[in-house]
Amino acid sequence: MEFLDIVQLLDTSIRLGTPLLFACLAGLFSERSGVVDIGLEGKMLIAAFFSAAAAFYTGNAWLGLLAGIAASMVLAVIHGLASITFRGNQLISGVAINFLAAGMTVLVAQSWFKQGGRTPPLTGNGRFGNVELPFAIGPTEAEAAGRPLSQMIGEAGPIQQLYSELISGHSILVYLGVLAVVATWWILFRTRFGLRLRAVGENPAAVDTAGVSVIQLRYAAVLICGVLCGLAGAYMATSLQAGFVKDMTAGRGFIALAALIFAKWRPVYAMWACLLFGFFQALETRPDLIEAVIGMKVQIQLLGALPYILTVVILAGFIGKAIPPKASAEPYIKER
Amino acid sequence: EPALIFDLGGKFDKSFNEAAFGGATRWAEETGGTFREIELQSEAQREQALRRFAEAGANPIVMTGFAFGNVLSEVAPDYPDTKFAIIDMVVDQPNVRSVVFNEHEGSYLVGMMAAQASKSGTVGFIGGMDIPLIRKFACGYVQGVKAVNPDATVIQNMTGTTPAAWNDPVKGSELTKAQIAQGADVVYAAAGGTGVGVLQTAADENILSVGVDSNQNHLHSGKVLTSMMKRVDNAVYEAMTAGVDLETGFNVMGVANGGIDYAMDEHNASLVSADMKAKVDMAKDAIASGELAVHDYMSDNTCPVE
Amino acid sequence: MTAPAIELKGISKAFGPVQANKDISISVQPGTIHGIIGENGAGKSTLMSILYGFYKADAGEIFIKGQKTQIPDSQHAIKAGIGMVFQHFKLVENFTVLENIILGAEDGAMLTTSLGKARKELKHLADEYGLNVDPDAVIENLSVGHQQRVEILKALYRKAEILILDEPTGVLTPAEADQLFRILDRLREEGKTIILITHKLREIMDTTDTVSVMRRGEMTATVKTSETSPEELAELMVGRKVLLRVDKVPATPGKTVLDVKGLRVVDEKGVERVKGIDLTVRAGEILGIAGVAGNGQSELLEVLGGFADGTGVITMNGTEIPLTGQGADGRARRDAGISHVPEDRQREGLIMEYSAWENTVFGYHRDKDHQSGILMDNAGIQAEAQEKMDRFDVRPPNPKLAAKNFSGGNQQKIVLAREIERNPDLLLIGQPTRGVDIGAIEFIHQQVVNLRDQGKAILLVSVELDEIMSLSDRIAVMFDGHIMGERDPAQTNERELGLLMAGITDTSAVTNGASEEALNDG
Amino acid sequence: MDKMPKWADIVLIPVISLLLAAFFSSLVILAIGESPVEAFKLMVDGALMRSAGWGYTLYYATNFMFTGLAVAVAFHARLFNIGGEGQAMIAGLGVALVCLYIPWPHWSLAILGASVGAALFGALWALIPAYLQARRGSHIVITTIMFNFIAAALLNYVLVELLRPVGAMDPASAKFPAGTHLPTFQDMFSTESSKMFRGAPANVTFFLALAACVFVWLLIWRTRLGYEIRAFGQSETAAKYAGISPVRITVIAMLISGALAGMMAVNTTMGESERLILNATEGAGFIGIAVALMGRNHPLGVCVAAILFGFLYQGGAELALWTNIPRELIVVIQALVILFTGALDNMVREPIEKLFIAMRRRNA
Ligand SMILES: Nc1ncnc2c1ncn2[C@@H]1O[C@H](COP(=O)(O)OP(=O)(O)OP(=O)(O)O)[C@@H](O)[C@H]1O
Ligand SMILES: Nc1ncnc2c1ncn2[C@@H]1O[C@H](COP(=O)(O)OP(=O)(O)OP(=O)(O)O)[C@@H](O)[C@H]1O
Ligand SMILES: [Mg+2]
Ligand SMILES: [Mg+2]
Repeated sequence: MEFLDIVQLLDTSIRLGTPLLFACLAGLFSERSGVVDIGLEGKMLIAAFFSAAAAFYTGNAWLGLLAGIAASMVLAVIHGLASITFRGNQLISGVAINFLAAGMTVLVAQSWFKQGGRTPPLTGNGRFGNVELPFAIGPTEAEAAGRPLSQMIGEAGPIQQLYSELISGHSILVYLGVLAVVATWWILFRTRFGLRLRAVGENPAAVDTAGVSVIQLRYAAVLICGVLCGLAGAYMATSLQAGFVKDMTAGRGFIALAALIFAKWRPVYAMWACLLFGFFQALETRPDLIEAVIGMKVQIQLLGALPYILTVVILAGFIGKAIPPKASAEPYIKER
Repeated sequence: EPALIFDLGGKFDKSFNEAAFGGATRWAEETGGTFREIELQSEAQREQALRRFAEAGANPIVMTGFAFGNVLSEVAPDYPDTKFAIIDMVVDQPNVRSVVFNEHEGSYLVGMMAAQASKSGTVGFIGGMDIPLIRKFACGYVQGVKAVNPDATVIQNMTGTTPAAWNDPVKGSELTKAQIAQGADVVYAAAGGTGVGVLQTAADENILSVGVDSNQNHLHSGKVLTSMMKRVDNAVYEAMTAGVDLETGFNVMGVANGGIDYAMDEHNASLVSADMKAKVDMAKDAIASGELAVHDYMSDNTCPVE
Repeated sequence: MTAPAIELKGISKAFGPVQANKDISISVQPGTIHGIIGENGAGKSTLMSILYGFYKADAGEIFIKGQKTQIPDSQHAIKAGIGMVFQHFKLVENFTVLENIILGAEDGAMLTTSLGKARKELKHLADEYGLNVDPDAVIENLSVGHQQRVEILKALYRKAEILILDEPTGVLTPAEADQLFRILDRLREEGKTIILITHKLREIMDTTDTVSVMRRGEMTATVKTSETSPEELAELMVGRKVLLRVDKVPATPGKTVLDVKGLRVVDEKGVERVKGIDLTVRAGEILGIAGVAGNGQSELLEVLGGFADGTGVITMNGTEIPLTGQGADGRARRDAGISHVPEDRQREGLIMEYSAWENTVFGYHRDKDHQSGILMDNAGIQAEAQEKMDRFDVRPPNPKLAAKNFSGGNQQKIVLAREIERNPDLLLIGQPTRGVDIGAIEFIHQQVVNLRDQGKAILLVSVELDEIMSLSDRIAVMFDGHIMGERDPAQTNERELGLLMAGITDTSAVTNGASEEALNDG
Repeated sequence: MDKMPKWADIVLIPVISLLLAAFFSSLVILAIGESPVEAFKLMVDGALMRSAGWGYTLYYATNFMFTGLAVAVAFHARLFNIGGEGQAMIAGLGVALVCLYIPWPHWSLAILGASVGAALFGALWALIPAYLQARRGSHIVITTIMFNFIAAALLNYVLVELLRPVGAMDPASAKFPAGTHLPTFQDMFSTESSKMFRGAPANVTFFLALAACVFVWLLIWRTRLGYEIRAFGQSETAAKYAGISPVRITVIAMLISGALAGMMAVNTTMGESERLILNATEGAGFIGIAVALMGRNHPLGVCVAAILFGFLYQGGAELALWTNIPRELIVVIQALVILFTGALDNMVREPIEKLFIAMRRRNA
């Protein structure tokens, strides 16, 4: 295995890790406030559809993003109603939301586009292009030189490879993802809102008696969760891909939840956890490298199950006991 | 009134169900007729759909997918006056027309095309769900590649092992990138909706791709080398046109009778030189005449080349 | 006369079918300490929670300093100058003291400025009232007493003029309680108004200016403290004459039933809770374990009851019983003749959703006499439950009612009926009368004494010194996982026990001041 | 004192919730340009007015009873088993092995053997998540979801590489031998003169499912184990006090749950397809959650809810046959049913409770 292989593998990990990261941070806000959300998957899915649909109609990826976020927030409000206002079972609400998104996206897509639950492919500004950082070798350079990009990168030095392949050339949303990690950390640990948010996930009664509304805080968290899931879904449909196909999130919302546990509900850990899970998924695309390393052919089925197996192994083995926010999954009930 | 039953993948699977739908639509448009259709959502509905349509007087009833084989052989005798057509499977009943395709032949042809278009000597194959049918595609493709360039490398990936593998464009896209990283400069996608991601990424990354089932050259004009066409649409169209007079029996659609072909149109004209085309057409004739036999993976579950 | 600091008029509050407060009116003068007493469940906490905006009243009006004030939530209460220390603290356990104090009262959106300001203010308050706590300590590492200080500081930080304390002394040592009352005195001198809820008549008599009595959701009387007596208050509370002391003959201890040697217990967090204790309990005697909550008594009971692991040697009737692994669970203990009335009946002793009859075999549900074939003998269990409930005067005597629908005292009677009727050799009994009203206390104490008189061994754990003193034949005091000493109830007093509970063994030599020093360092 | 009478809790509230779900479903149908009334009529006609329709409704209901019971049993121990899907998939393997490799003289013996195989394999697949939850605190919701994916991969491997007859297109096992074919309702109830349940897949397994309902009822409310499962589910601390081992109960409850989920494979694999196919579960594991919720985790409720969902499935198939409504409509309806009967339960419950309390006050 060469250096470039590793760089490429990590590059894929970043791309595949980004939707996980947005979803994971979404879950982080929600769970830190005491609302467990296994409906991340559904919110991502609906955001993916509406972002693709809006981007298709307007030809503008940013408008698509806004539409995706809005759609995701609608589901977030439903989850909020169920788990905050009506103090229902949060897991069940999440299951319902996942079903709702799976059904609604296809139903609406079929009714709008008549293409069997997919949007037409996005072109041009309907998608987020890739950002080329200064000094990096990118498509522009390749075109100028008239040679394939992969060849040019292959010939470059290791630092340049690292920079051009790994750091540069991602969608703007990927960089936004990194920014979101920093922002999450800052909000959580440096602002009044963050203090209250963390408190309400640990002991809502303490927040309530301190004169702060538990309901408002939790709704705020759930809405932020909606925004971040919207980003995750829009990234998938308008950046990783050029359009929506049914069930395109393919369980990523659940992997994000596992990453959240692995990250012990902390933003920076969350980034590493998502990169790790992204890496597992990246491995799946490179059976040749696995073969080269372990020296034998891996069953495709085993390969496909690898991210899930590793998730279980990590949850079971490597994190010790992850203690969730104390009040998570508990509706705040004052009067029985 | 004819009826069309789509397999579990759904009628817009960017694959053969969609092609079948295309054929039926063409028939409807040309004749002004109407047809009944259903997308199955569970295994138990296969028999149900067949019986309900038969009882409602639909004739002929066309279905796509090998999975109908078992059920049809049970149901067909109960409705001797109804004609059935099944695609991708052989059912031996007096009122059934079985249409099977030699996908390996078409894959062979596009394999040849890919090998000729490749500068790096490395080409890729991305399958959908890992089932024998897709291995059949892969095996034909590899044979075609090797026929042109015995030293060529073919990178093969399957998207997954669940039906979700037909609908995971993101993974298709990443697999494409991974194959590019390994040097592939032509990728053949036989992966339904996942293929959308493959073709998209190939276009984004400026390499060539090969479409499947229907003519997908137009999806990214100038970026799709060709498409392996499995004329399910023709099969359906013909069945519906024949109506109650549908000729029953065993029907192999291959290169010989135009049931399998590769696509040439204005979208890929610039990509395929006359030389390339000539070479592929020669092989096509050889297959048609029986001179050249492409190995069928399904015949013995093995592939002679890798 | 100035306007009352607080005036409540016609407050009513129902929780579903339970009428917790019924048309309550009360008025409290500024600069006084006003006591509220009443049986458990009388509605004291509810009333105060309404005043603090935690619950919304169904009807009624609130006047603060003569002004009619709407208090829809705690924010409004805080604005009106009200602070409250709840019976169950409302602290975020993994936050620091400082973070807890600024929560909800931050200055601006950035934390750093808030924290800086609060740190200064906190120092100022600490100096003024002698409320010392380390601002950077994490709450879960603090003792209950210190946690309570944080709650008081929270109120003072918010400039509370009116301070409500709901049963503040239940968890404190006598010395800590004394210190608390001194702080309250100081606050009163500054003109602050204090409402104090407590069950302890002595505290009412010692500290309050006026006192109100609540019963079954109603305010039955408000009197000047100087014009009443404990006996009168008790009668007002329960509605009949109450015996304030336990009737019992001296014990006649027999052979040793339980013998504990070198017992150590480490909790889940890896903290050693019981640090090597020795004790024996003989047949026909009650050994009382006194101590402030959280000094290892709970863990002692849990190990003996078989639901926590420990190390050491424990023999029961002469045979050693295992402390870990197989054979160290509650079932094995029951088989060995140990019954256990746990400290927390609602979380441990009962399944609240189960009906009373199901609860009467809880822990004994695998016994042969409760089975018919492979199924449980539900009819038999129900009939037996009815008998037990009648014998223990559980009200209402309906075995089909879910446990959660019984009042605290009656829930405790169900547990007692189950454990005592087993006729155990050893009864472990923790906080037998916590959350139980005076009438039921009388009954429960009588049952425990009866069991002793039948020659059974009893290990009693309670944080109520009164209870320990009146029930026990011997008293052991626990502090910080050690047994600080054993005393004969006839030859000791509350003051001596109180010092032991604070970890001070040399009870004769220590002066008042020194002991408080020790307490302050905590 | 209860807040309201029992019948209100188990009948009135679910019915109102269902009506709400139906109302919103109608809006969705309207929005895609179809008539809700027509759609509803089609569903009822197709699912309930013909014996064959019932044959399908009860076939699906059989699956949902098993998965619903599975979720319910786990729920009683406060465990959320989202893994019914994977457990049923692997259980199918158990059924296939039993049917393919043991020569059964008669179906009545075969169904017993297959049940054992299904239950065993299903339970086995639940064992690891259960153990990890009990011992390592790994969140069972996540692990069971992961095990669904892993099960799919494993089954695919087995079918493609091991059990598939050479030359077969289908990733499926060979047909089971005739000795294992279960009598369908058609076989059982048709007479010379009239064919009943023609072609419908409902079969004797339905009665097995009814038996399972009775079994679960006995287990949960009449046995020591059930007593302990419920006690553990209500309060872990109390369970510990009573000498009930949390590890043991977690594992046992999940084993029973997995076994029940697995039993549905008898219906699909042995009763319907008569061979092992890849996608035999078709989401029934997830529907089980809704079924358990609606049935209030009580076997009788589960039974009724399972039939309701069976009706939804069969009615949905009829819709797909005769209209252009996409099949995803049924998914949306399911979601709405879960939402209103489960998550938004209090939205309906609270006003009704208030109503009853007010009524009682007035009467008093
Ligand atoms: N959480 C609850 N949910 C429903 N009903 C309750 C609840 N708590 C108490 N009750 C009901 O309220 C009534 C009064 O309970 P409470 O605890 O006030 O009794 P109490 O006056 O303390 O009686 P006791 O003298 O037995 O302790 C009980 O009989 C019970 O039916
Ligand atoms: N949040 C609640 N939901 C329902 N019922 C409640 C709630 N809080 C209290 N109750 C009920 O209201 C009644 C009054 O309870 P409250 O806590 O005010 O009593 P209390 O006098 O403070 O008792 P204690 O001495 O135990 O503190 C009781 O019957 C109790 O069960
Ligand atoms: Mg109280
Ligand atoms: Mg009480």
